[in-house]
Amino acid sequence: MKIKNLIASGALLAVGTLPVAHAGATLDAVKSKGFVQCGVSTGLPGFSATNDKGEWTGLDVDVCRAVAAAVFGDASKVKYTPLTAKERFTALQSGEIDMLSRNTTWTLTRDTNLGLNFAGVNYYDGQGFMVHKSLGVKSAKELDGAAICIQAGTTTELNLADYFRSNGMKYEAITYDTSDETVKGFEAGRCDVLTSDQSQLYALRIKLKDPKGAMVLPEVISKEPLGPVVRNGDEDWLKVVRWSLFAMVNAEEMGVTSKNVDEVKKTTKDPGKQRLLGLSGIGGKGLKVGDDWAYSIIKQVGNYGEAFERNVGMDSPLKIARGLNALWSKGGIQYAPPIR
Amino acid sequence: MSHKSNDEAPAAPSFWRDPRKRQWIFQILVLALVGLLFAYIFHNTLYNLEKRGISTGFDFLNHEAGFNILMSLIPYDETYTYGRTFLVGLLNTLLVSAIGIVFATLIGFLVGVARLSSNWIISRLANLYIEVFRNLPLLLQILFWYFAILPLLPHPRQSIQIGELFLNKRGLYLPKPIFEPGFGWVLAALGLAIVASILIARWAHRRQEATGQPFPVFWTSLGLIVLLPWLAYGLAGFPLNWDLPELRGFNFRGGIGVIPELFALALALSIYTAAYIAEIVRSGIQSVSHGQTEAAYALGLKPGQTLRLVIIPQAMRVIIPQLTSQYLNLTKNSSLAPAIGYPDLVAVFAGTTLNQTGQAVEIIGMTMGVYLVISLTISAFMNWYNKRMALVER
Amino acid sequence: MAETATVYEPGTHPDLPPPATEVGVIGWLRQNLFSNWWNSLLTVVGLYLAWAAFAPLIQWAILDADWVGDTRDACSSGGACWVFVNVRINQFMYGFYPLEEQWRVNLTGIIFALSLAWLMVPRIPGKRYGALFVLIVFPIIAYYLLGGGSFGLPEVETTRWGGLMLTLILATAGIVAAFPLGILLALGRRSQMPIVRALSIAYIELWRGVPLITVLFMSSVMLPLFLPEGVYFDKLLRALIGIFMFQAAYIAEVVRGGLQAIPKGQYEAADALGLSYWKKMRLVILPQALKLVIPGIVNTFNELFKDTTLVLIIGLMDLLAIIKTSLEDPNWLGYSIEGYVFAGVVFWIFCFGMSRYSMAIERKLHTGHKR
Amino acid sequence: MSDSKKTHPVPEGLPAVQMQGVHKWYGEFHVLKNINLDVDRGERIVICGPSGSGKSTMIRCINRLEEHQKGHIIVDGTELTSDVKNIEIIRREVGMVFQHFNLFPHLTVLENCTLAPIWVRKMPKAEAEETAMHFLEKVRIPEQAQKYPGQLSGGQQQRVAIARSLCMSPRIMLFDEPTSALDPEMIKEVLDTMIELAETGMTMLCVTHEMGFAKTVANRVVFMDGGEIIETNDPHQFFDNPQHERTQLFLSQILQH
Repeated sequence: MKIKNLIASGALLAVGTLPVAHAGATLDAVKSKGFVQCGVSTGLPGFSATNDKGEWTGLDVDVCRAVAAAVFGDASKVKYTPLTAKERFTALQSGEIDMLSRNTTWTLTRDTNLGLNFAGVNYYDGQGFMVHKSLGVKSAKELDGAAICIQAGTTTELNLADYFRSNGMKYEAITYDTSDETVKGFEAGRCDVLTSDQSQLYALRIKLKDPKGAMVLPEVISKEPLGPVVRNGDEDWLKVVRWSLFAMVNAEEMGVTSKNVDEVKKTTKDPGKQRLLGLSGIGGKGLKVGDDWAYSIIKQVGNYGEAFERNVGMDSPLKIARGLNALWSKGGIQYAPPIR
Repeated sequence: MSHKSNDEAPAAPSFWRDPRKRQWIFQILVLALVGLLFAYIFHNTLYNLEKRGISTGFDFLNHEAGFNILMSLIPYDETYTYGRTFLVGLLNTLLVSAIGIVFATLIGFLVGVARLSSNWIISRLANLYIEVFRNLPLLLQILFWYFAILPLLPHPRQSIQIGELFLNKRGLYLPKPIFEPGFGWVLAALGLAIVASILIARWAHRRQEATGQPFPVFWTSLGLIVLLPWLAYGLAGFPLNWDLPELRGFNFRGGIGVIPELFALALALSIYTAAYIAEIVRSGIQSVSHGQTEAAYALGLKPGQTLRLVIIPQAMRVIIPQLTSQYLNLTKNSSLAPAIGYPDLVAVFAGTTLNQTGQAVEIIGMTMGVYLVISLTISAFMNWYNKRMALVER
Repeated sequence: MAETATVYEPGTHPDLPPPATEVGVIGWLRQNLFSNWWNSLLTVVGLYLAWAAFAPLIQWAILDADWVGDTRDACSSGGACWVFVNVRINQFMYGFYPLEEQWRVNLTGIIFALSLAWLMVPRIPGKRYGALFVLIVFPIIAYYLLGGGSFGLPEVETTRWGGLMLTLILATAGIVAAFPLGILLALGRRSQMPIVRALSIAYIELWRGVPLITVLFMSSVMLPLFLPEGVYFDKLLRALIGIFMFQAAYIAEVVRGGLQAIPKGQYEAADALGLSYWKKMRLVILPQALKLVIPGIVNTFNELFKDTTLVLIIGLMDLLAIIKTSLEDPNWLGYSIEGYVFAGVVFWIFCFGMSRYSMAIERKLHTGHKR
Repeated sequence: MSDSKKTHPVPEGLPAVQMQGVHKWYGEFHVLKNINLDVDRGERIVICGPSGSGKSTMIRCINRLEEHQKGHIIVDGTELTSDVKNIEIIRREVGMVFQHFNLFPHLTVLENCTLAPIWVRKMPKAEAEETAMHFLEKVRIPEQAQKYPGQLSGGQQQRVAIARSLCMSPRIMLFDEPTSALDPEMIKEVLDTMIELAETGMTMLCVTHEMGFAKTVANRVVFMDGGEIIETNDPHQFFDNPQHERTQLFLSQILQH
């Protein structure tokens, strides 16, 4: 039985080395397996959540779908891996997912130390505060001594501590694991204030029994540029993801929507739109995808503005204003390099 | 086992057929295999950590944490280090476990005895308690108690006030004693009273053995322990001040605050574990045969004496080992604290600190290590206890 | 001495009915509820407590509840809104498993239930084959049936698995996979070989000493670090590996209890028959020991079943997690109590059933062992 | 042995135990039917009968291990009612030996014997130990005093149980099948102890099938069947000339062995 044991343990080690991901050439790997494996949040209204049919929807999910549309011409060729904050980078590094689209803040450390590449910003966010209106507080500066409910996040606790320290104020932090508990704690009056990224504050607010009884304070205490992430050292794949995002922004800028894209494609004389839709110019060659890559994105996912309004904006229950996320031409900072 | 050699040792079997040698070879192989596995994991981990640019080592423990913790038994604010957060979390874990253990034991014994009550309603209710709380996931129960209790409490501005005691959604606020120099006398008096009580108890025990005369040890000791320190307190000129909780701005400041998270978690842990303890107590008591009770009654012992002198000493031998493992479970289960925001070890160290530093291997390793040490300590105690008890039984 | 109105010859005294206060409803009440003033007080307090606890619950959960409808507008009567659960029930049961493929889950469930019946109902013969089936054949069947991707079945990735189905899979697979290792560890712990024994003890104490939550953290965050670059396991599989390692230690202790309960004579008899160590264990000791540990195993399973709720912290969609996710749906905000109560009821039914079964077995074993 | 002060005074002229029209039911089952029995001081009564005839139940009623529902039981002039005080008084004066010994396994033999004197009679420990050793010598196992019951043989355990009861200086001893759980070679040592006890003039009620014992020590033999006392007789009359046909049948069955 010594030999049996040896064989068994050998088999164990062998099994451990079976499923090998293709580290260097994600694009090829994605093309050959026929879908994009996309890491998303386990549930964040407006960004990635499941509907009652079990489909993933949200702004982060739309980035995944856009990439699939660019690569395959079919936005549905995505498989989702719900990830917690702790797992997300390991999952990407280990090759479990091809891209991470999970409200991840672009920071220096992450961009340099973790072997990651940020492909762009699909939502400019910042940490803010929500209070009960009955408290009569109008500014975060009045919050000295408040009890604050925090949804545990990677930077939330630190930003909060920094803010109160720099303003010479004290606070009491109750850190919950998930948004559901955070909202309930806030609603039950455990704390005076709820802090989280602003986008989430709106999502959390609609979970209150009386959303109108709570208000978001004007202060934004941090910069949280959220965007999709890929592995370091894979330029081709980085560019596909990056330009999928840019295509959506460019499309909004040019006024091309999922509804009029076919019409535009047939009739447009605008060279910019022609280049966008792959009718002229470099098309998809540089990205190693089909020439109609941007067309597929716009047709199936929509432009950035559409995606925004549908998931988090006025067409959604969240009703977040465009704010920073408006196009540069409309007072925001969403800006994409030209497709040319 | 030992086989003393005769004139001639029996012919040694050939190498492969000597069971002892075969066993050793087998063991060495197993050991080598385990060693290989560890080496393999170690190698991979090092390689991966380096490749992915994840820092290693325990330097991070000296870095400034930069975040606040809701509750701490030792001085802490965001300028302290991660090492300190570890300690804060550990102490909070120990605190909630200790409270949970005390109350789980109390409730558990009560329900266990109620389960055996001759009163049908009481025994049914106890059974219902056991069946309901034992068969629901603990996580659900923790959430339930927390969110069931919170809405019942008033906002800080409408706190329930009893003397200088305040109760509201932020917790229970008690006056905090501030000791002034003369307070040492009070402590000394307390110590003296305790020592005196012990001596009296010994003396009373000897006297009862010698003459059969009982002595009211409990009341005498109680009197001593209460009166002596008071006397000293008065003589030293009342050297004690109170830091009273006071509503300032949003919340109470000063005093001692007991947060509702601690309360809810300890409550849920106690109620859940008590259901198991109740069953242990019931089976422990039932394991003592009815004949023991009858014999004690027949000798004229009263029901209370029977319980104390005959039933419980025997039942405890069945109960204690299982009880210990329930205590262990309770301690491990306190790791569900993050769900309701109680800052235990898992919440502040394996949670926030892990999120900040990303050093999963070290942090998870340290966290597991802590629980392991607790559990090994308790099982060492249990082995010692079992051995002691086994001697008595034989 | 009012008695003896009638005098009977010795041996002819008839059986008289007992006094009315001793039997029937009154006797029962007197004996069980009002035997003295203290007991009567307890009864009254107990009844009051029961009433205080259950009356509002029944009012909310049943009398005032809304049961049918499709939207939250159907919930207007102020009690529980079971419509929410009703609408989501499919997700709660199957997660995101595609509707048209759900028969596969059901089939797996039926096969499992039948094979369990094979093991559990004493009258059905061939328990050994049943055990082999459950431990070896069934996992393979379940793997292909649920996962698909071959035999003409479309693949369903594990990220779509969820709800009660996932809860059951995690608990069952955890136990089934851990069983063989658990037995080996138990044998190792009782082995005469010092190194083997030390390793077994180290393994068992190590895993039993840590909370499942840290094990799950480890398997989800650290496991990929332990493996060569580029190798990764499916997330569900990672969680299962963690549960498997953890559970093996618990099963080992349960099995050890069974091994210890086998009288020494059985070991000696087997030795005397000239059986080798493995034959002795396989043919004589384990069959007896494993029968003894069934209640322990069921209890372990029960614990694990409840503990699977922890996988939500590593992002797996078990029953509790999927209910929590569905609470995020903007269309159904504010019905979390209903969701949690539903989760509670489902868990309770399973756990209560299992604990009853284990108690019944225990009682049977107990009587069987009495001489 | 000098009785401690707290001993209940002996009421003169009364029988040790009086049972008058005692009935008992277990639920619907009528186990004791109209039991009338007076036991005089110093009298030794053997109770026999087929199993299930209510013998054990009857003597267990005497120290209230079982509760009777009708009739009167008066022990040493104190009537047994649900009054806890009376029960305490009676149990102090009535010793009992059980079929399964019921020694306390967590206490040594000596501790078993001193437990009740110390806690019930409030006897000084030294005195209690002295008493205990005295009775352990009487039952001829003083050398086992420091052992635990689990280390003794069945016969030794039963003798300890007898000594334990005697340490309370009871006026009445109840024996509930004291030898039926013993191996044959051990029966004799227990019976010898009981005979010696009888010779001291102790009031004894003994449920047993040991007919030799009955013939040697009993003043009266009580035969029970179906919850009734069928026949009460002098032992020689009882064995040689049973009055009732049920008694005859019973005797013929047990004497065949």
